[in-house]
Amino acid sequence: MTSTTEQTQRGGINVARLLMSFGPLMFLALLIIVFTVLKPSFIDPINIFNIMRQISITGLIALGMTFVILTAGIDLSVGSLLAFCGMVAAVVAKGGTANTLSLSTSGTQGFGWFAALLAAVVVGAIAGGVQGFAITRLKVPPFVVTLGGLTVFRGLTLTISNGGPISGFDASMRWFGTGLIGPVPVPAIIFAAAAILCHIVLRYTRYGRAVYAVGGNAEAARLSGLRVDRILISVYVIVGFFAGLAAFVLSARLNSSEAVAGIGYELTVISAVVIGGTSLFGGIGSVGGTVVGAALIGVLQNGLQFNNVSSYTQSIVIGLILILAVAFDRWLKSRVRR
Amino acid sequence: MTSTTEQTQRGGINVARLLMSFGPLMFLALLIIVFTVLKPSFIDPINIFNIMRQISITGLIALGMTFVILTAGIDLSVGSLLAFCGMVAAVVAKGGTANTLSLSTSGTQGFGWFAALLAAVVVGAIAGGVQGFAITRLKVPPFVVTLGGLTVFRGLTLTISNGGPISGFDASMRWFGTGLIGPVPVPAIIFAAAAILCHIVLRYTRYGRAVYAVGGNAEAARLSGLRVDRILISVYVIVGFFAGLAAFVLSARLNSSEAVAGIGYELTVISAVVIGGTSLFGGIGSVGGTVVGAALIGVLQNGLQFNNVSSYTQSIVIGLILILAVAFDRWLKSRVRR
Amino acid sequence: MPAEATAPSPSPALLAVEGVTKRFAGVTALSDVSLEVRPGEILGLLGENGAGKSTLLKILSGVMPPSSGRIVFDGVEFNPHNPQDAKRLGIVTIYQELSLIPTLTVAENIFIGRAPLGPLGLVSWRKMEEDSRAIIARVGLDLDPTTPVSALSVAEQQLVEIARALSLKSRLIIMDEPTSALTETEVQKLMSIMGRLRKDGVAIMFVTHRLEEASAICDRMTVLRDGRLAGHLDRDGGPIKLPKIIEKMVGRAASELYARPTLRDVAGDVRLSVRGLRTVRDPQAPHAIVLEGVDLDLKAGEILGVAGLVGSGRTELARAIFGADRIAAGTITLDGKTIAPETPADAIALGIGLVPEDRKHQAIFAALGILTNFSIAALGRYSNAAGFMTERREREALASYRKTLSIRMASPEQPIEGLSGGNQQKVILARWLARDPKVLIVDEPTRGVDVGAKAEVHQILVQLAARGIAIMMISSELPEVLAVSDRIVTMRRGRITGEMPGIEATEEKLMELMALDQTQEATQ
Amino acid sequence: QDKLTILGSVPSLGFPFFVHMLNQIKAEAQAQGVNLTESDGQNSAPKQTADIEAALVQKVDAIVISPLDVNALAPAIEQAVQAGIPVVTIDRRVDGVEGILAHVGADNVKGGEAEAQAMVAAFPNGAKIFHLQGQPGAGPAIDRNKGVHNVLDPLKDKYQIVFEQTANFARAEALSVTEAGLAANGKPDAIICANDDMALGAVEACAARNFTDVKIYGFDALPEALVAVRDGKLAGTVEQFPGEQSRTAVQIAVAYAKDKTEPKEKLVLLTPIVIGKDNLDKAERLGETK
Ligand SMILES: Nc1ncnc2c1ncn2[C@@H]1O[C@H](COP(=O)(O)OP(=O)(O)OP(=O)(O)O)[C@@H](O)[C@H]1O
Ligand SMILES: Nc1ncnc2c1ncn2[C@@H]1O[C@H](COP(=O)(O)OP(=O)(O)OP(=O)(O)O)[C@@H](O)[C@H]1O
Ligand SMILES: [Mg+2]
Ligand SMILES: [Mg+2]
Repeated sequence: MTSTTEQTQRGGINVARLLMSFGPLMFLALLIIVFTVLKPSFIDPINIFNIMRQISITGLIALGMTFVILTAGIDLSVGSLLAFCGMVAAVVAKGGTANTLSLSTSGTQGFGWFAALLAAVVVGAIAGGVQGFAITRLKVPPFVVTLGGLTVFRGLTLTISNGGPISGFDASMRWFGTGLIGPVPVPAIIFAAAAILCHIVLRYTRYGRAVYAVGGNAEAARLSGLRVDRILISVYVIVGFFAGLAAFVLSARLNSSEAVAGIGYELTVISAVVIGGTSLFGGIGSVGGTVVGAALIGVLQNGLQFNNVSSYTQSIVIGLILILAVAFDRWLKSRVRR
Repeated sequence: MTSTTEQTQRGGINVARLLMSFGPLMFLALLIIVFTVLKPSFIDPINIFNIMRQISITGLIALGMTFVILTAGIDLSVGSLLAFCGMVAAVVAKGGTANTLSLSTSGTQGFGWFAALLAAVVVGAIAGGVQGFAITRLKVPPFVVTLGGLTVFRGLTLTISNGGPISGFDASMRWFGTGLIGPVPVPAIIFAAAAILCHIVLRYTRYGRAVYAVGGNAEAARLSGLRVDRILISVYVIVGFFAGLAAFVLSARLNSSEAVAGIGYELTVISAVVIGGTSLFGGIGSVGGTVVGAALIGVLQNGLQFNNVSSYTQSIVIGLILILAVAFDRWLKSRVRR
Repeated sequence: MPAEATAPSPSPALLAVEGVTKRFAGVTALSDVSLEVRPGEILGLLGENGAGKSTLLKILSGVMPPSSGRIVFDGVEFNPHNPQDAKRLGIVTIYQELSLIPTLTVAENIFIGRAPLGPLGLVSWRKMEEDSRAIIARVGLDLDPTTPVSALSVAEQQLVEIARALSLKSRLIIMDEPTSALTETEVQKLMSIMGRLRKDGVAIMFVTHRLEEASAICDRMTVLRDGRLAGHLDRDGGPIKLPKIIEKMVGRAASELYARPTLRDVAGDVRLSVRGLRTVRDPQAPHAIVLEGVDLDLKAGEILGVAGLVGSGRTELARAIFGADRIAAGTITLDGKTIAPETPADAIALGIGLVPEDRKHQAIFAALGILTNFSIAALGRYSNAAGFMTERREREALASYRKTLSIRMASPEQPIEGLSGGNQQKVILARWLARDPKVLIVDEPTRGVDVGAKAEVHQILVQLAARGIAIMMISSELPEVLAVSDRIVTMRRGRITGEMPGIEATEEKLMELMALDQTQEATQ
Repeated sequence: QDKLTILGSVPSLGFPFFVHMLNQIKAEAQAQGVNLTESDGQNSAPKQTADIEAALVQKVDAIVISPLDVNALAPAIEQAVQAGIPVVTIDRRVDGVEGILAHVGADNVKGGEAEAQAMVAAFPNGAKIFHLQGQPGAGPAIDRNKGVHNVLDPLKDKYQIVFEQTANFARAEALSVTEAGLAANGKPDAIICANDDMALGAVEACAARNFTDVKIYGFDALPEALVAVRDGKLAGTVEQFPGEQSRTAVQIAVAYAKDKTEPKEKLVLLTPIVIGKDNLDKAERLGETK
């Protein structure tokens, strides 16, 4: 019976899906317990909400990245794209590229938060679409296209802002980064809502099925009548959209869009997806796993900082625990299979 | 007939192999011509030797990375491993972790360049082997293991040196970074020799062919009686060895081992390999391609700098040209085959 | 020694399997199986899809360990930990799922791990290519050995695997459905090679679902049913009779499972018409056959059999109609309207379906569940206007096909890679049945399907045709073509070389047309 | 052709501090009527070395450089000196290379000391302190950290650093790290940051918890930080006069390249100061804030 349950992992009922992310999830629980024992204030609601707010930025991008990696693709440009979209949002919000900070942060002459949000996600989606187009039409591997994108978008961002940040947004925009609904931070709510939406799309729609199929076997997908190129382009649009959304939230949170934002995010984001059990070779994975992966990284970083572990030691511990978490997952799966 | 020749790419005669790296190679030639027309001093031997010296560090690692990627693996830890090996080499060369620059660079109390070199490559190879072991035994994907390695080795490096650089090596060691043989820089010679060796190993030994087989289809390779795990471990040992060698050359060149050395190298190195035509899905690729890929990146950076292109524009141009170079290669291949 | 083994051993067993059991998660694939193989004999291993044949062979090859039981090879207990251990003892295996390395050339695949070395101990590419040319010639393959395997058709790959196995020093050769993609000619060649090996004292274990083949060549047979030993059969003077085999396999008296359905008088309109179809050379497979002007009509409600030797271009024809390959010239009309499908999606939208020949690479999503594999071509049918899957209907449909096709599976979520080959094929068939196409092209529809299921598949094809669907069936198995076709065309080198009503066709007549060369063709 | 060309090289144009530096170099070069070849070290010693090598091939007339790392760039600078090209270093001083024309700089260690001293002055009776460090291993991070500890370590009894973490010079990271610090240790009296970006991140974290009376110190005196100082969000930021450094360096380099005018001083050291609300007018970039 175990086996049958185990077999349902790639598309079964919720219990089975939980089992799938079992390894990382158990590891996450373990970490939380250890940190709480070390310092009970770790599970203070304040700190938990801190962690949720912290993982929301890379978490949002990781949701989009899950789609991409499910098709056996990759997107290295997300960090730069985040900076680019953030800068675009800032320009729209402030109505210009002035690097200088206006005296009063409330009175901006820009177009308001909605225009800024729209600009960020539309620019992100278009940028993603262009990359998807290059991947499918020019037949350049995703790794190369998005590596190119990584440097191109960073260059564009620096050009727009001339290297400096654009800062000072009005309160309505800042709410998306710093506001609370009840006790819960807005970014965490945005992330949770987006995660649920992505889960539904991947799990319960024909589009989601198609994404898995393309990643599972692109040739078979083509011969089964799927428009593989369109699906591939769409996943890069999705990750671009989420990079834009994350950029908006980050800018709102920091009250500033920086040209150096998001450097190295690609690795954090991809780690979250991969630790969550999504295969880099496509076709296997889930949104739930990605959320757990992102949470694992967030808890680990926060917990070590919480205990004021030296940054050198932090690096070592984080690296080892990431490997261990995945190793534990594999071991657990191999046990369940027997 | 063209087509048959083309087909031999994965194991045929040399002319065919050249054709294979045709796209990037032609693109490289094109770039050199353009830069020379823009500024004839570009092809001054001095500048050409500069370029060769510049690409030798990442180029050496890219040679090792070619082995790894041929097996459908990846190694993200190379930049950190470079820093780690460099620091180890410095400690051995100086006989301690003193961060300060000794006033006379000649009189060190350490163990000499040979011990330093040996330490660097042995530590690199062992570190690679440990990662390979985690990949094969713990069944953790290479991406995760080496991402863990990326942070672990950086943390170890910082711990050894307490964040600072270790500087000031004796002349015999510095020769490996700054010396000349005739007019040719020593690092370039080391790189060329290593490239030839790797080419021979991959193309003309059973081991090399086994690497291709494992990358082409690991399960089939296992069924054919190859020791897949051993081969997988070996490629991580090789890339670690080369990271150590590159670290030694870099430290010798800069007269200093820095804790922040090699940050972001993983992407440069993987780009060189991928632009050179090696598939991230394994089984297809060549050392020649990697050398051309590394040269392409080096020429591009040097040429743009040479023409005083603004740094932001450089990013944009480099990104676009990398994509174009690979697109051109794909287009050429689709044409040649007809 | 199991009691069933009746015949006295003429020589001591080379390999003895004693009470081997293999359990997978939830499934017991083998339970207490014993058998033995002697030097210089060909042992047939038979059984329905999922009976456990491949599992047993994989255990013998060191791919996986048994859960319990003992294996004795050459008088010594044998516990292989990996394929290399088996290889070292001279056990050579041809696996059911092709196990060549697609990115490497034919020559390299043949010499994998043992490339000939020249002076300095370096690989001698020239010698490797020359030797491999000779090796593949033995099985009748005439290919440039520097071709990458990814460019070969399934049949060619199968021949390369056979050639490789035969070139290894061996005492026991294990062949898991080596002939499933081959036509008569190649099979004959293989049989004669097997005969020669037998004379040299090599033992062979041979798995096939083509019982005639088994009957013709095997000295003895061991039959498995549901993972258990169903019994042993011995050649008693003459070849072992088919009904006897079938009875042992399915456990009941053998009715004539391979019944030729009564041929219907097909009077339907022409549904699909092809004129002057030419294809462009596929850059990935430069030596591949291109169509040289094919004319063909396919009527509603008929089953058109397409026969031809390996490389005759049947698959190319199917792919061209289906929009999977580019067309250079020619017209295709469907129900009187000219169509030009540029992608399979176009063709499918027009009502054309294709069951491809290369199941592993072109049909299944190995890691995905059976449910997803089943419904992928008919997502529109099992989703609502908002794009959400209507999973209940999807499951019900799968459940009904599971019954009609008797698909053996644990659950709809089970990854399809866990199914036996024959059961995978049935899921793929179900995928297309669920779309209810106007034209269904099936390329080797029963490759690897057991005799009972094969009859079921034939029955299904006949029923579909009766509903007015036009079916084009490509098969390398002439008895199959003869059994179900209303009309048969033969192909050679990208051309149609002949046509006849199914009722008039015989193997001899078809073979003659299939082998027809260009000059004869001109005079026809 | 008679127009001189100089190379202006900075560690990384990803940081506003160095963008300002290069802009000032550019402006002064224009004022002096010389061509400028720009170089962005992209946070990589080999890259900055390569830029110098390329400039040597092009035979620039002088080099003005802020080295990413004083040890790792020493060989390249030595090479330039040996090729007879005048080199003026800005901000970070390269020891052990003979023949550098001049150095114009404000020591990062001194800056760190100034920052800590400002904090000590604000809390004469002792304080509970958070310390946000820069990117591990990077030159300025090491030096600034050293300066802070030079001052605070002897005063350990009164001034406790209860939370000391790196935030990699980045604002977003500083925000998260400070949040964690606040949750773990409660409100501190002061937060010392190794650059302004991190200080501004810390400001956001404190603001979210309504800890508006925490004294936060930044480094670099960027315009955004100056506004924050004026608004009372930052207690202070360290001014190293990068613009003045840059312009002086270009003047020295061009004077020598034109007619071998030796600089009056080989070592121009500007003393870093902490800009607070009361001495905002001393800030170099006050004009850039509206
Ligand atoms: N890796 C596996 N995991 C789980 N179950 C498996 C696995 N491999 C085989 N099985 C199950 O074991 C049983 C025997 O399979 P096997 O492949 O040996 O059948 P077979 O006799 O070779 O069938 P066929 O004629 O279709 O090839 C089947 O029920 C199959 O589903
Ligand atoms: N999917 C494919 N991709 C590339 N080449 C192919 C493909 N399918 C077939 N070929 C090539 O086309 C040639 C003709 O084979 P094809 O499969 O069309 O013939 P066939 O008559 O269907 O015979 P069989 O299927 O028995 O090989 C083969 O030699 C093979 O190299
Ligand atoms: Mg089988
Ligand atoms: Mg075929």
